[in-house]
Amino acid sequence: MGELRLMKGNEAVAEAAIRAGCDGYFGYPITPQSEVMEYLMAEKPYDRTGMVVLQAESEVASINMIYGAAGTGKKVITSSSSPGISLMQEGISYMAGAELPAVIVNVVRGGPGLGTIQPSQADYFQAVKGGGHGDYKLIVLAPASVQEMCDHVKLGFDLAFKYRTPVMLLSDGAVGQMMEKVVLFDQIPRRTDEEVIAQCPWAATGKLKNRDHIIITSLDLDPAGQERVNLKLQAKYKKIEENEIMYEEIHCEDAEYLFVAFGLSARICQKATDLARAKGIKVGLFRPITLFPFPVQQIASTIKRVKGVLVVEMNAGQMIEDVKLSVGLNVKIEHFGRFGGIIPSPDEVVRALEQKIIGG
Amino acid sequence: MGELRLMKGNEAVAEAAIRAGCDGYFGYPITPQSEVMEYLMAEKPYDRTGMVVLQAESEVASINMIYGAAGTGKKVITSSSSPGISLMQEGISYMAGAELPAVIVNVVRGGPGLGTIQPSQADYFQAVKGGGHGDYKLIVLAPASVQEMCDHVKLGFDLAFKYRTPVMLLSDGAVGQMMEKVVLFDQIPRRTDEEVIAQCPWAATGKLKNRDHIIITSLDLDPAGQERVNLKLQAKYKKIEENEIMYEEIHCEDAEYLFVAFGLSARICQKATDLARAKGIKVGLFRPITLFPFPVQQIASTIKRVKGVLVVEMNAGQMIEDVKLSVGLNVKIEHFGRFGGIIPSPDEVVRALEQKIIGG
Amino acid sequence: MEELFAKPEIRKPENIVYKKTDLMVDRPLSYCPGCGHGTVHRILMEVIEEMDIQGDTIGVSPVGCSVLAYDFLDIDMLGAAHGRAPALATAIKRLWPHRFVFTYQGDGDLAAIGTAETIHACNRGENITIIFINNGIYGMTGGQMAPTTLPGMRSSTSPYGRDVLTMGYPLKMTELVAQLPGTHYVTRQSVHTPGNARKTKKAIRKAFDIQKEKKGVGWIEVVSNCNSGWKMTPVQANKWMEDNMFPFYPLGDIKVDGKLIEVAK
Amino acid sequence: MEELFAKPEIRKPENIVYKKTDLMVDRPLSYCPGCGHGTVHRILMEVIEEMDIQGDTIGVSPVGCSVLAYDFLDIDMLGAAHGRAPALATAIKRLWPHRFVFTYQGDGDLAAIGTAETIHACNRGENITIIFINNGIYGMTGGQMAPTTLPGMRSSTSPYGRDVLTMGYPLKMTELVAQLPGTHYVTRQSVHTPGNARKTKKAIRKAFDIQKEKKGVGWIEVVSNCNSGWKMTPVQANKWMEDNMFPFYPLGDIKVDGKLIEVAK
Amino acid sequence: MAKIKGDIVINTERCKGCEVCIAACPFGVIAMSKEVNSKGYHYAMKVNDECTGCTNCAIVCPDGVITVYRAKVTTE
Amino acid sequence: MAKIKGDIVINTERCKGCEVCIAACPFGVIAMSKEVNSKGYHYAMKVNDECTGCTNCAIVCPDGVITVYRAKVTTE
Amino acid sequence: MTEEIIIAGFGGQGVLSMGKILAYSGVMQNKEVSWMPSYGPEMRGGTANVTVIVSDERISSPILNAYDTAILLNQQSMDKFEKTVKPGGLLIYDPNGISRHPERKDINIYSIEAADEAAKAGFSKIFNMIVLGGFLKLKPLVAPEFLHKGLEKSLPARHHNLIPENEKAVELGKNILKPVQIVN
Amino acid sequence: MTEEIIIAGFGGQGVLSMGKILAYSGVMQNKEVSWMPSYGPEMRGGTANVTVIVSDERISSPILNAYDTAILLNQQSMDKFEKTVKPGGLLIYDPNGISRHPERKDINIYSIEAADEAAKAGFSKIFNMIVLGGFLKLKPLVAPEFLHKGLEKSLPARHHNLIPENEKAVELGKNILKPVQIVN
Ligand SMILES: Cc1ncc(C[n+]2csc(CCOP(=O)(O)OP(=O)(O)O)c2C)c(N)n1
Ligand SMILES: Cc1ncc(C[n+]2csc(CCOP(=O)(O)OP(=O)(O)O)c2C)c(N)n1
Ligand code: SF4
Ligand code: SF4
Ligand code: SF4
Ligand code: SF4
Ligand code: SF4
Ligand code: SF4
Ligand SMILES: [Mg+2]
Ligand SMILES: [Mg+2]
Repeated sequence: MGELRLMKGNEAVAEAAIRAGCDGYFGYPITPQSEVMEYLMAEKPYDRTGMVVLQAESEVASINMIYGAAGTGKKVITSSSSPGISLMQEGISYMAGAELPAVIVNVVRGGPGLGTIQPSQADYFQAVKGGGHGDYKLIVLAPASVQEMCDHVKLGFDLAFKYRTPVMLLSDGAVGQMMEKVVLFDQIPRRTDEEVIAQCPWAATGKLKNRDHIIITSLDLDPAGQERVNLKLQAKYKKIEENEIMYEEIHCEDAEYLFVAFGLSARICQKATDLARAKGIKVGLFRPITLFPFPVQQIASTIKRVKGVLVVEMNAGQMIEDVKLSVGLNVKIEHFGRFGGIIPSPDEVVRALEQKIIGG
Repeated sequence: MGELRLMKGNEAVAEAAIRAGCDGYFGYPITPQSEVMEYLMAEKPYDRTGMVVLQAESEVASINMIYGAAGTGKKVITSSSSPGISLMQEGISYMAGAELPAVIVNVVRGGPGLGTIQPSQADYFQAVKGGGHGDYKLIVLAPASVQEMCDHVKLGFDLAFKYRTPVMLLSDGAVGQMMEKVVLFDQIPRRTDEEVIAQCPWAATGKLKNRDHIIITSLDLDPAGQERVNLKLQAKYKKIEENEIMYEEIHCEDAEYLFVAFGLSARICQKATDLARAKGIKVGLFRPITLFPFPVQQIASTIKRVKGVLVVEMNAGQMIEDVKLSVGLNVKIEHFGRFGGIIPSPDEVVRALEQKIIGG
Repeated sequence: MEELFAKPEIRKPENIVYKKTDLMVDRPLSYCPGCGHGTVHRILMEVIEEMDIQGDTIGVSPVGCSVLAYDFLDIDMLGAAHGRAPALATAIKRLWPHRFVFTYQGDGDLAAIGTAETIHACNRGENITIIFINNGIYGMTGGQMAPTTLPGMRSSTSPYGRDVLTMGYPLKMTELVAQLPGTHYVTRQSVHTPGNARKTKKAIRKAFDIQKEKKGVGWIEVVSNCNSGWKMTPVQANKWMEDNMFPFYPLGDIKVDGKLIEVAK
Repeated sequence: MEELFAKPEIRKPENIVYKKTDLMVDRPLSYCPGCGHGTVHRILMEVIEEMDIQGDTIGVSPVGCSVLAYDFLDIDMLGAAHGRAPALATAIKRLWPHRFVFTYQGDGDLAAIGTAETIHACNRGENITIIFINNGIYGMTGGQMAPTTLPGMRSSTSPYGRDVLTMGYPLKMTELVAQLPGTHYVTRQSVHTPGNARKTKKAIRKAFDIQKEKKGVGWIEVVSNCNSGWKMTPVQANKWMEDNMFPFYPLGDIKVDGKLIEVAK
Repeated sequence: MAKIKGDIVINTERCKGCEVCIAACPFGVIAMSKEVNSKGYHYAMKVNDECTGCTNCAIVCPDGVITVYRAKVTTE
Repeated sequence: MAKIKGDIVINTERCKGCEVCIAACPFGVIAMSKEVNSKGYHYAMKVNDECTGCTNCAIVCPDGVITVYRAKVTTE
Repeated sequence: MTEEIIIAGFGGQGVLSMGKILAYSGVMQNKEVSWMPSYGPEMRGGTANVTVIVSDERISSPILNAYDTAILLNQQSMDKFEKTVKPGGLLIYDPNGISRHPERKDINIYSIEAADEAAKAGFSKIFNMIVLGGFLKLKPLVAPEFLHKGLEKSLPARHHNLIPENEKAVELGKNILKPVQIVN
Repeated sequence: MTEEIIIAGFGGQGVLSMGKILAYSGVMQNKEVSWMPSYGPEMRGGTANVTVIVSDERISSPILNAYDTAILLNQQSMDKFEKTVKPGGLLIYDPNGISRHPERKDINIYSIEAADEAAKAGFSKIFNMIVLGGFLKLKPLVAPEFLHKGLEKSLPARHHNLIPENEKAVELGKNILKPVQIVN
């Protein structure tokens, strides 16, 4: 078993990046995720593994540094929080278009605008439907614990390189700021330049004698060519939907009612499940871990067995659309949300279940 | 009747802005919409009405100029195309949060990334679900003709000020570049500073003796306060959904099949409707004009009468989600899309209807 | 809390020679003890009071510790997105040419993320006042390195000191914008002593005055402390500032009446 | 197309003294006739050929007319988002310190939307080469005003000439970045005559050479024509450039070996 | 003989105890209290009669909590 | 007597007729054709024997379509 | 009445403005019109085309895949658009620079040697007006007085002195149009 | 075993690090823990609180609305969190600066004069350890050797010389804790 630590979620992201053999972090401070870069700077990852850490002049610069580095096959990561992630949307769209692998961490805070620094899940749409322009998808992971903050960084890199696509960790201020026990995976060695060149033949690493020069771009002025690019992307997304769905079911076997929630909300719903069951209400929890690909079939088959579904999110109702698109409108599906930085408490979630689903 | 002109869609936007009594345009060149600013600069609107036109250093600057001007109650507009609109997402989220009125025109081109400069509708999600962070909505108008490019600017300003919200015109490169006849509305006088002060008591125009100082912000560090802001926004969106839905139905009375399409796609589907009817296929066209608020009920009641629905979009399937969310999964709803700058032709739309809906 | 040295014979309304201006909203400032932001706020409001332009002024606050400036300054204000205050001010001034428009920005806001907006507003010669609080750090977010952080200086993202080879050099935005034809008055001041605070007030007054003349940007950098970020007491911080910041960011006018002041490099 | 003045006795492989370098991809350039972009491309590739670093070079092209540079230069390249090439180059160079990394950018790209990335890459002293094609206009998008457009100059967004009072002053980015400690070599050149083209080649060579020494940014501004945007023939455009651009953007070295060259203002 | 005399009033509840005023006073008029106010700060207080009403302390006080009085008083 | 003589070869299909080379040649060696190439451009061509192979034309040609030869030739 | 036209050729041949004149003239005659160009950098030295629709009714799609008339002015355009002419429709082309002549058997084909005529006149700018003349001979969509107005609208004021020249070119075009194949 | 604790007071009282020591010690003892702070600028001079959960099982919600124990160190915290103690649960508070003492009748209440003791010791930094001692007396979640390890982990190395002082403060806390109301 790996090393055991008590860490903040943000710190776990940073430590996991080092251990995943990440080549570079580029970011800009913003609450509630500044600990990612602070931890890295304190850890001197350049001495530990050769990893480069640079504080950029803005989130726009950060994401374009990530774009540049990823285009050369390097394993790179950035993190920010909601307003900063909005500034990255052009760059993210470029990366999707140029098919570049990278991990982007959004430690979501309450919006819109400058909002508040408290936790929120209101960036679901932005992450899942594409906040940038054009038809693209990110793989979106929703860590619900410090352990997952760590593990999803590694998983994120694996998926990013497997599919040549940016991967987003959609976390929130609470998961970023809280400390939990985490079992760290062992250091994965950083690839040498030669390994990068060998493993990423698509990357712009300097022209090799035996191949054409490589061009990393998201431009194809010819619409027929651009349509081909898009068809290729769509085919890739289909493959991801077929292969990479992750979810968790808790107490679903005998459930008459169902919570659907991701990330921090799922943790709260888990407690609410306990509280409700203590009251005799048979409720289960379905937690999508991948938000894209969304567990469409899985959620549908579980929902088929229950009388009603409460989707709990720290937003005004976003993932609920994907739940409904999975199962149609003939099931009772309601939303319970708190927002703007407010975290719902387990007992109010139970109350909402009683009022909106069981009683309603 | 107003003045008759033959104009490009982009020029119509510019001329309509002047005539709507707009106070300022702030923008940055990008194909296929640069004619908006070029037309304005050539027209010397400062001499015509006192309207200020400024070429900003970037789209980030443009949207923040719009934010500043709108915060003082002025009537302002910006325009860009997909990558530029992505750069504006932080600013747009701020404007939604601070409840500022303005018109933002997206003359969409093929994405993702730098993509191509040809027309596309792939920014539907970004416009309708919120490309920026946080729970907010824009009013989204989808002009399908040069006449509507003109009219929606005026309508956009009216709605923006009625609800204190940014309004987006989701157009595309074809509607922006094509010339059609347009009947221009008469010049609406620009408001004097005194009128602005009187009509926009919420705006930061300089502190009046008889009122508190005004603060334009999207920040509330207290999450309870931020939640109140959000609840207020959600209530506003509900009102908009109740009052502002616009759509058009063509040949729907006796239709057995239905096209659902917006903007340019709707024009193409209209031709496809003619072609299909010439072949004896009874098909109608439902065209949402407001994408938010989406005509949920209206589309549901029309779809109830048909055997199958083809949603035609110049993207990989975006509005189709809102169509499905309106009517559920028990109706046959398929998508036909071309993308990356390719415009579907009327006859391939008919073929798709035959294959995916009638035959399928 | 009985007062031992009160002088009731002097303590009469007619003898008041200094009193916090009424243009400061009567609420406690959100700043740390000893933070220069508060001093600059008050001085700024004194200028606006003296010019009698409370109703004619529109201010733009940044994202940074002074994000809440609008809560304290009793004038109409807008909170900008991080770094974009000069863009807001540009549009506002152009649409309200008879208003006095200023931005109030930190060094992270103005010299990092807002570099382009700052340079271009200055280059266009917008008729606005820019007040730039340089405390060499990101105060608000917990003391990260700013573009202005001194070489070797510690911060939460340069915990072993700023290494100029990997983290870059401190950026002298004030000297840069002074090069641009669009700036008319450019100065660097501080507020940690009475004399300096009085000079800063004159500088702000001058910058507001030139708005009437439409000659371009008036720019006041205030080198200030961030005792929380620097992890010092306020008094230590002011001393450290004199010893370390001023040699690198020398105080004084840099451009007056559109002309660069000749100084040794 | 029979040739009248062919000299078969001279026209032999061993007598070739100039030939387009093989490092240019063999396809027609997408530029307008007479556009300086093509000349700079070729010169750049000659330098890379001479240094024998084709396999060790990673280039970053911008959004602008030279967006397709990667189609013509036979080296590995990345197309940046508009204005962000220096950010890409920063990350690439830091992760591949032994590669030669350059950006190739237009004036709209580098001096408008990319201002912050440009200033900060220069300020950090990234060990990269920046090639900056200043044609005083946005060529790609159809001739809009650029930050570098001259006072009074017409463009599609300044159809009555650039009015500095409302549209701002032309921005001398090269002089600005020369002020920053992170730049080591800063020069302004042109390629419209053989002599100038040869000087530009030397300058590019020098900028690449200093990458080996890790001393900071090497910066070559090339004042160039945009005959389409300026609505002139190429020959007229070159003349106009000499008469109008050069007085405002004087050619020559501005900073050498990290030291500013003394010149009259 | 007429002499310029000054006095200051400190809003001790708003004082944050930063001590900046102390350094600014040419006559050592100000020192810190032992007690704390309701926010937990030791606050500034007048500790002698030497105030001339020069306003130095007030102009540097970041929280603007000092009011200064000055008058000619006839002594002797 | 040995004299330096030059020659140029122009890839006329790739020439865009910009005339920049004409201005660069010290010996008036180049002029424009009456005909157009398949792209519709009049192209550069050699119109006399004065070429010294100085490479001026080639180095300024934006499209890099000129190849230059130079040799010592013995005359008389 | 609805007439759906594609005009295609090299950039610089005046393809877009030919379409514009048709469109303006249509507006003058109180018809519905749409003018949809190809745009962007691919026009720089490359090809250019424009779809013009003139109709008595509201125009549905401004983008079409079948046309009543195709006016094709270089080989690339011929290759791309010959097949898009509706059966029984019209194709007009300038044989100058055409290596593969049209092969359709089910459409009316006319040729017009406009490039030669324009070169003869020493004024290449009237090339497109000659072609337009040829088209108007067959489809008199635009009455002469509206053509004049259309020219006024579409030419910048400083070129209004050239209007008579342009009108003459239209007349010339009408005269030099040659039938190649008539199917109806 | 699951213990759900809220610790709340002024910023600067060491609330967060008290929680951290608990959490670290829990980890040492192989328990599941979560430590969820309030964060951000509202902590600057304002209030601070942290939720600590120590459990034998996987922890569900790190954010709670009812606690086994509330440790409340100023009036604002008392006002906010007194009501969140589970019936039969525990409330510990420092009466210094408290104007309204706890009023619940269904919970166990203890007071601890930690501020006074810390002032007496002339070392305000041990305030939080005194409070921690009081808590540990009632709920010995942490064995002494693990407390030591927890201190080692949570204090930066340069402060390790202060560990003995801290441990003494914990002992002091155990001694000065006073019952106010015992319900079970
Ligand atoms: C887009 C964006 N990025 C980052 C932040 C986080 N942020 C808030 S304030 C700040 C820096 C403040 O530093 P400075 O401008 O120097 O002001 P100070 O607090 O020192 O007065 C940052 C990075 C943000 N709010 N928005
Ligand atoms: C975010 C964004 N904004 C705007 C554009 C449109 N755009 C493309 S190139 C360009 C300007 C190019 O001008 P310059 O950099 O001077 O290069 P040139 O074409 O003159 O060589 C612009 C504004 C874009 N592609 N992306
Ligand atoms: S953190 Fe620094 S800048 Fe912010 S209020 Fe405190 S001392 Fe002032
Ligand atoms: S538009 Fe200007 S810069 Fe672009 S290729 Fe043509 S001449 Fe060159
Ligand atoms: S007014 Fe002057 S003399 Fe009086 S206390 Fe203040 S600083 Fe000292
Ligand atoms: S300067 Fe002001 S806040 Fe600071 S100690 Fe003195 S009176 Fe108090
Ligand atoms: S090589 Fe020199 S002499 Fe020969 S044609 Fe070229 S420029 Fe003229
Ligand atoms: S410079 Fe080159 S492209 Fe231009 S005319 Fe001469 S040979 Fe042709
Ligand atoms: Mg700062
Ligand atoms: Mg340019």
